[in-house]
Amino acid sequence: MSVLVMALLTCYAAGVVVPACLPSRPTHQNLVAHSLACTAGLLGVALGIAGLIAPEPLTTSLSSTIPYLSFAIRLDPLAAFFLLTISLVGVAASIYALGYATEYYGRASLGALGSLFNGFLLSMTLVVLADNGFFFLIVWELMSLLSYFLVVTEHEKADVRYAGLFYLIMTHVGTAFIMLTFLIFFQEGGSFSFEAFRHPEQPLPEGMRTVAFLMALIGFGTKAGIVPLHVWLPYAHPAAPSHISALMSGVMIKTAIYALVRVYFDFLGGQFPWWWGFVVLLVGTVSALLGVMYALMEHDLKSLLAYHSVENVGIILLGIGSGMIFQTYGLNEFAALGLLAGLYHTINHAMFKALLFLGAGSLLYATHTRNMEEYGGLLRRMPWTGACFLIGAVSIAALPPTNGFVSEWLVFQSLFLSFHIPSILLKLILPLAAAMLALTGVLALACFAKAFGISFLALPRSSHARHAREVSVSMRLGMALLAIICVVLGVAPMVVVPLLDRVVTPFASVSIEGKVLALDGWALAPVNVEFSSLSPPVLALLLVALSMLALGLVVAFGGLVRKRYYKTWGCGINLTRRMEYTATGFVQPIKRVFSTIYQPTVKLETEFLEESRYFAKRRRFEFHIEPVFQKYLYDPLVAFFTAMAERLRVIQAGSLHLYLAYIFVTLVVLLLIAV
Amino acid sequence: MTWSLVLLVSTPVVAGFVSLLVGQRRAIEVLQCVQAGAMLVAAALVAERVVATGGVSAGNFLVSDSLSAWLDLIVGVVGSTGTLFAVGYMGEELDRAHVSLRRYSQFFCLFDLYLAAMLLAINIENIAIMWIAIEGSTLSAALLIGFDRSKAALEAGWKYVILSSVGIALALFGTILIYYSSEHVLGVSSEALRWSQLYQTAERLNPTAIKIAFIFALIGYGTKAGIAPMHTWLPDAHAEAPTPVSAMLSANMLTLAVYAILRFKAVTDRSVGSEFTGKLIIGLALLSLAVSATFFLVQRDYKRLFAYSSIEHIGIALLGFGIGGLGIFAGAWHLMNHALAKSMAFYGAGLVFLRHNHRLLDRVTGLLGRMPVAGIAILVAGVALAGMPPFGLFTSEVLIVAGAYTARPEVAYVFLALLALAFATLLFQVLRMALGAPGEAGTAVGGQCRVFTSTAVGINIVALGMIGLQVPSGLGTLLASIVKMFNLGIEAP
Amino acid sequence: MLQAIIVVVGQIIVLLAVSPFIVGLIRKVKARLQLRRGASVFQPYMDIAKLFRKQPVVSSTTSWIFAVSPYILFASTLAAGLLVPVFVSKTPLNFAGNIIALVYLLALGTFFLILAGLDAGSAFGGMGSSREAIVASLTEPAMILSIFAIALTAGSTNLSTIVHKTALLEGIVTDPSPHLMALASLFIVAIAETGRVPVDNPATHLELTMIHEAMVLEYSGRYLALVEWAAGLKLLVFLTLIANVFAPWGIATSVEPAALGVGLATYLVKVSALAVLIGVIESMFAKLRLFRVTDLLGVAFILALLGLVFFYVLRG
Amino acid sequence: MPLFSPHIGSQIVDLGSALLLLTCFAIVAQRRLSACVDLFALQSVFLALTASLVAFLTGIHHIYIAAALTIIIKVVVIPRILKNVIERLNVSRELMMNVNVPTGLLICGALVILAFFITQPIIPLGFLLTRDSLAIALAIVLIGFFTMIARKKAVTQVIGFLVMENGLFLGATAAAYGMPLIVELGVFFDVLVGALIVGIYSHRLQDAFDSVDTSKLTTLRE
Repeated sequence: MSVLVMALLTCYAAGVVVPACLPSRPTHQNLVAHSLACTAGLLGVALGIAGLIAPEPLTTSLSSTIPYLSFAIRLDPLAAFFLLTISLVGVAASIYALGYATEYYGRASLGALGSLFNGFLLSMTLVVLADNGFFFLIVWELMSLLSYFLVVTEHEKADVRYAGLFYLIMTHVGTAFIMLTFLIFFQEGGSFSFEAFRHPEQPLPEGMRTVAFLMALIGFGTKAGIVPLHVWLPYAHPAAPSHISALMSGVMIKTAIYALVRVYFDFLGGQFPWWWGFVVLLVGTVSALLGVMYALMEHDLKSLLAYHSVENVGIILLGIGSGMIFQTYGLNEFAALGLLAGLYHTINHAMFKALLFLGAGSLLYATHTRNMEEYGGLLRRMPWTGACFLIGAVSIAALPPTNGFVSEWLVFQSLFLSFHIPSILLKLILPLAAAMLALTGVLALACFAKAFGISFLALPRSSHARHAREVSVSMRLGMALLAIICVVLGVAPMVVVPLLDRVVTPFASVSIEGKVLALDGWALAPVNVEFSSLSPPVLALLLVALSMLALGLVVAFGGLVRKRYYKTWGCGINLTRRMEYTATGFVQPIKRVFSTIYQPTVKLETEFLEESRYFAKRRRFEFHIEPVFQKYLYDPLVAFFTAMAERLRVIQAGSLHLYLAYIFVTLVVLLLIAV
Repeated sequence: MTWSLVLLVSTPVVAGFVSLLVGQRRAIEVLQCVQAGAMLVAAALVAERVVATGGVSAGNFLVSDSLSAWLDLIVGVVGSTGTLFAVGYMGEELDRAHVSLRRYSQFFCLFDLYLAAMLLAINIENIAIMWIAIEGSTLSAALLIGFDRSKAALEAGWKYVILSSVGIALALFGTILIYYSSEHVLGVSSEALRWSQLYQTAERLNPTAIKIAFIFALIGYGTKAGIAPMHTWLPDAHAEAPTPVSAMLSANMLTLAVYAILRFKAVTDRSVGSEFTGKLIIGLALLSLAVSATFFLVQRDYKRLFAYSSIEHIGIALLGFGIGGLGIFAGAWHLMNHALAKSMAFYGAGLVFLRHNHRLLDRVTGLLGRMPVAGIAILVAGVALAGMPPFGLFTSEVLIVAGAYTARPEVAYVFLALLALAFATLLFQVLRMALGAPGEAGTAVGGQCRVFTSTAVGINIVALGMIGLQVPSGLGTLLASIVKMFNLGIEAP
Repeated sequence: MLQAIIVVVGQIIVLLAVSPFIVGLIRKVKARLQLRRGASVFQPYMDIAKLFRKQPVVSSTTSWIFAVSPYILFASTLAAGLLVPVFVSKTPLNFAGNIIALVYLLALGTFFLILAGLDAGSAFGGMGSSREAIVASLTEPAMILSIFAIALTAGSTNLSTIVHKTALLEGIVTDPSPHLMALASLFIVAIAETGRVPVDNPATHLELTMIHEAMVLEYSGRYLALVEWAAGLKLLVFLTLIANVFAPWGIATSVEPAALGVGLATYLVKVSALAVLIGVIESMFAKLRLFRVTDLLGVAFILALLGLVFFYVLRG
Repeated sequence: MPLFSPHIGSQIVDLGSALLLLTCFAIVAQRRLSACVDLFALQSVFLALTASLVAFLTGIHHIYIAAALTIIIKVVVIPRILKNVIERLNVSRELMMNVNVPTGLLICGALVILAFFITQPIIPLGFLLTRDSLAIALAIVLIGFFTMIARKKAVTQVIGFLVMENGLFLGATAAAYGMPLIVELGVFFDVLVGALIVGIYSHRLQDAFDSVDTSKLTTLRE
């Protein structure tokens, strides 16, 4: 297996070096870079699966001359699982990028794009494999830096630059918190190696554990995009080229989840105070709800998807949070189930979010715009992309035959097991969280009905959409690969659950594979079959059979009657594309119902005809929702610093005497103090 | 191998006077390149010799122990790339007739004398002569700063002269105090001024005298090093001086002043214990970090921006030294990385100034598109100075935080907060310059200048990359012995 | 195994057969309450048969989604129906999914119906879909909570176990109040989901008032037949859910023919009674304004929550 | 030490240092620039005398050379430079001051007390002839520093700086019996070059800003 690890790292390293020094022919650079990334991804998949199956974790390490730093790598099931996710999406994204990068010929240097892409994947792989805190920090910051340079590939646009800078600063603040977390462990263990973190000589005092918990939540939460710290995400992810935003949204966020699980379940051990789990649960619920609500109001397809990443991170945290609560009360089997649900949703989200971003990328590639109001009728023009996007939409809305449903079902089950918990408060909170999860699920359904319906159906709303053509083969292949994985994960969970169980067992110290896979693998059950069970394959078969039945009924009763095509009913006038429902119109009821959260401001200007005030010549409608976090949290902070800087300018007032006085006063003060 | 030390110190002096005498440009250029090469080779040889034998001495004056060898390396590498850049830069100024041939040769004479004074100061074992050498470098720098004879340059020069000479005078008083107290132990002789002697007899020196001497030295050399409350001359001097000079000021002069403070700290630690100096240095270091972090935001001039970044990084290095133990390793490591990154930043700034002829930050955009060399230099320097991983500054900052956390956790928290603020504000300015659509055209830079500057930038990038995540073996032993020098008894990891 | 298949097929036949009858019965009740004779109870059967034979007119702007949606809607609603115990408490397909699976299967149908509504590109379809989205998103939390409140009494979320236990009087709680609240909440949700009067008016084509009808405005011929049938099926599924989960008495707890017969009979009686009740309610209430419906559904959510709280408080 | 016993010798050296301190106070109190320069020259003379006295008492002869250098440089060369700068710039009176004379003197008094308080623990250490001259040297350095802050004119700032240099030289010779010769020469050479550079700068400032009032130099600011 260590040969596989070496092969993987060298392949990525080659991917970083080779495109940079190739002659500047974009086609060559593009081909070489992305094919190297693809092979490396496949190696990663193989290594991930090998790591999951391997009896005991593989560790190799390279010592370094810098104190406390050792380039140590450890492949335990948790790392292998995330490596598998990263590599799968990496393969799909690199196949997709072969076609998508042609858009950047001449606009950006392909050599740089290719090597940065490989570097980004390499840094993410190393983040997951790192076994030394210092090495983890280096690779973590490297990941942020490389993804920053990828986000600003189109740095001519001012908003892309702003998005990139906002992202870089937020992740750096996050890293400061992560550094403090590791320092708390470092102080006890005396070295940065994760082994010392896991088993410090004397266990951390209670106060330090809480500080470590909060620091880790804030630090990794910034990268994962939990609610108060999510504000950079809808700027940064859409600004990047689509195959990069697929990687960022689908996988980079997951490295933060990996790190959270590693710190909470691996380093802080099993005994949590009850309110830890509750805080994670609360953050998860709020992130899920607000994530989907803000997504509903977005009309830029890629930022809509970015907000959905916030929502799905919330759902993952719901799973992990419920797992932590059960761990507090010693219900290890349910804790394992909660963690397993969270991890299952992690891989599912990685798959369908990457698929949706690649789909959005194809739309952007075909129509050169991200505004949904200008799409329309693209399903007839881009059937492949449409079909893949539909599968993605159905799975993110967690509807039965697909993977989103299975993992959300598992999260529901872990929340419903709350009646085993002794404390009354939690007994009520968890079902409430389940209700909020249901609301999130169905709002996601509405949001993706809007996204798919407005973009792909009915008449094209702009000339861009009208002239759109199906994208190239490699892009379709990339999307199709992810779509197939989504369906397979949805229909055959009995393949995934045993692998996940191997990840969860060391943390919850109990194997629940037998209990979760009931009826010899056909059904999933939350630890006891009596409580509830779900059999995705049977549901899928049922749906197919009953559709056949419906077809049979139709043929039996009606016979084969040909359809007649005619224009849509428009109360007598022929419908034009301007009469279609727009995305804004679609979400207008939801905006009114949840207006307390949105605080929408609506502007309507009408130009009337000179002749009479009853006939409008032109009507302009504009609405925007209150960026609450930006307005009340981030802008005041930035304003405070600029104001402080302005006030402090007076120190450098230019007069020589003032400067001399500074030195004089310092001298006298120090002399008085020291002696 | 003593000739390497002599060669190191004497080549700049010789080159300086010869370039003053010889008139034509071609000869000066060749001379400077040879001098740059010689300095680099000599510095490497000295360092290699010190690594091998632990110390090199030539005559009873020039002695180079591990700390001096470390500084020799820094001044050697950055000095040589600086000279290359100066040749390119001044050559361009000569082509554009901004400066006459006579001024051109005067510039190089002063430039070389400045380097010679610094190298002398590093390798002298006598604290008084070290003071004289530093005074010499201050005076030559003063003339270099006022080189342009514009109003602003004059004002900056004047402020630099007054503030630095006051600082140097205070430092002299510190030296006298140490001499005064060591005289009682070693008798009235030049022996009482040698570092090695002082280290041995430090326990027997009068503790209060040493404390007062350290304070004077800290304030005196602190003014030279640009530590907060005494940093006020630094932004003006760096902005108004010709760019090669501000590069050398930023990279070498500040590092030299920190070296002097470290020498005094070594003596004081042996006699009074490191607690006293630690508290002082940490206080001032955090103050300079705070001042520079807030001032990034209001900058309109990119050279002042890099000047404030120098104050910040000197503060970080000093914080490392103040913490001791692990911090010493990190501080020394930080000084070398900062020197390389900061000089590269100024090379980029120099190119931008040559093209745009103004220093307004807002009107310089899209460097990567129009001027790839300057753009890459500023971008890589900005990323390195902000403390991002592939470069050594990140590793040293993490080590400092780790060291600070074990010693005084609250210092670590304040340090991290200020670092984050400085990171955000510095990158906000640098990235505004590097990215975006190319702004106004300005006048293109001549071919010869581009060759010199890109070689200078190239050497710096290679050096930064090499010492990014790994400590080459030779440097490792040097750093170990430096740490031993300061940590009496605490074993470096 | 064979016995299971027979029961499933029987359940399919019963569901398909009874659903148009229920729709017809409701229309008959409403007509009678409006003092008119109204169409015969079996009119929906004839409508569906006629529609199957007519030639469907499809809009030129639509894509394949428009054609596929009716089939998916029909299949998912029927699949949901199979998860619910109809006349025998131990439905064979019980292991395939619990309440959440049922809710999400119905959501799958709604999803494709919304898409079909948008596909035609007319303002009616768009308005219907957007209103259906908001109504669906408000009903689901209430539905999940109310069914969860019931599941707590029986200690399981699998419908068959709940029905089986309550049928055998095992799980009956001394104080029925949590049950009543959950029942009320589920009833409101049923009305909202199936588009009955207080929330939506199935009988009219006036664009201001119709939600469900607006989405299916463009359908004709066999597609309309399937959609109508599916709507009836959905109504039947909800009524069965209410009937069997809250009043499972008389349902066959074992698979002998006699018990099955009795089960079927009581089932038909219960469902018709509920249909009559719905018809009466539809006549009593006028359609609420769209943004008043949200308050109604808020009430449903609070009721379900109270049911839960009472359950815990009482049981302690 | 044939002529005077160590006791009387140290008293005379203290007298010399006290005279130096007195001239410092006079410079701070002085408004006319030319008078300041003369006072500075006077102070340098006293300094030279004290140094030669110390040399005579301790028998270390190279201090004589240092005293001679002081006289040549600080009594003859530098005052002449400053005098012609004053004539050329025809600036005679220091009208606006940062700190007016009475408060200036008060602060100087406080500085002397501070200097004595600080050097208190060091004094017993010094078995040398000139124990408390170290305290006076520190006082002169601080007062010189203070005059640079208190006065606006460039020339007075230079004088303040030179007074500091005198304080340092007193410290070096009286307290520590003079540094080794090379060091003394080096220090003098640096002081001379420093004065030259300051002279050049004041000339250029005069041409550029046609005034030597440093308080106007505030264009370089944040």
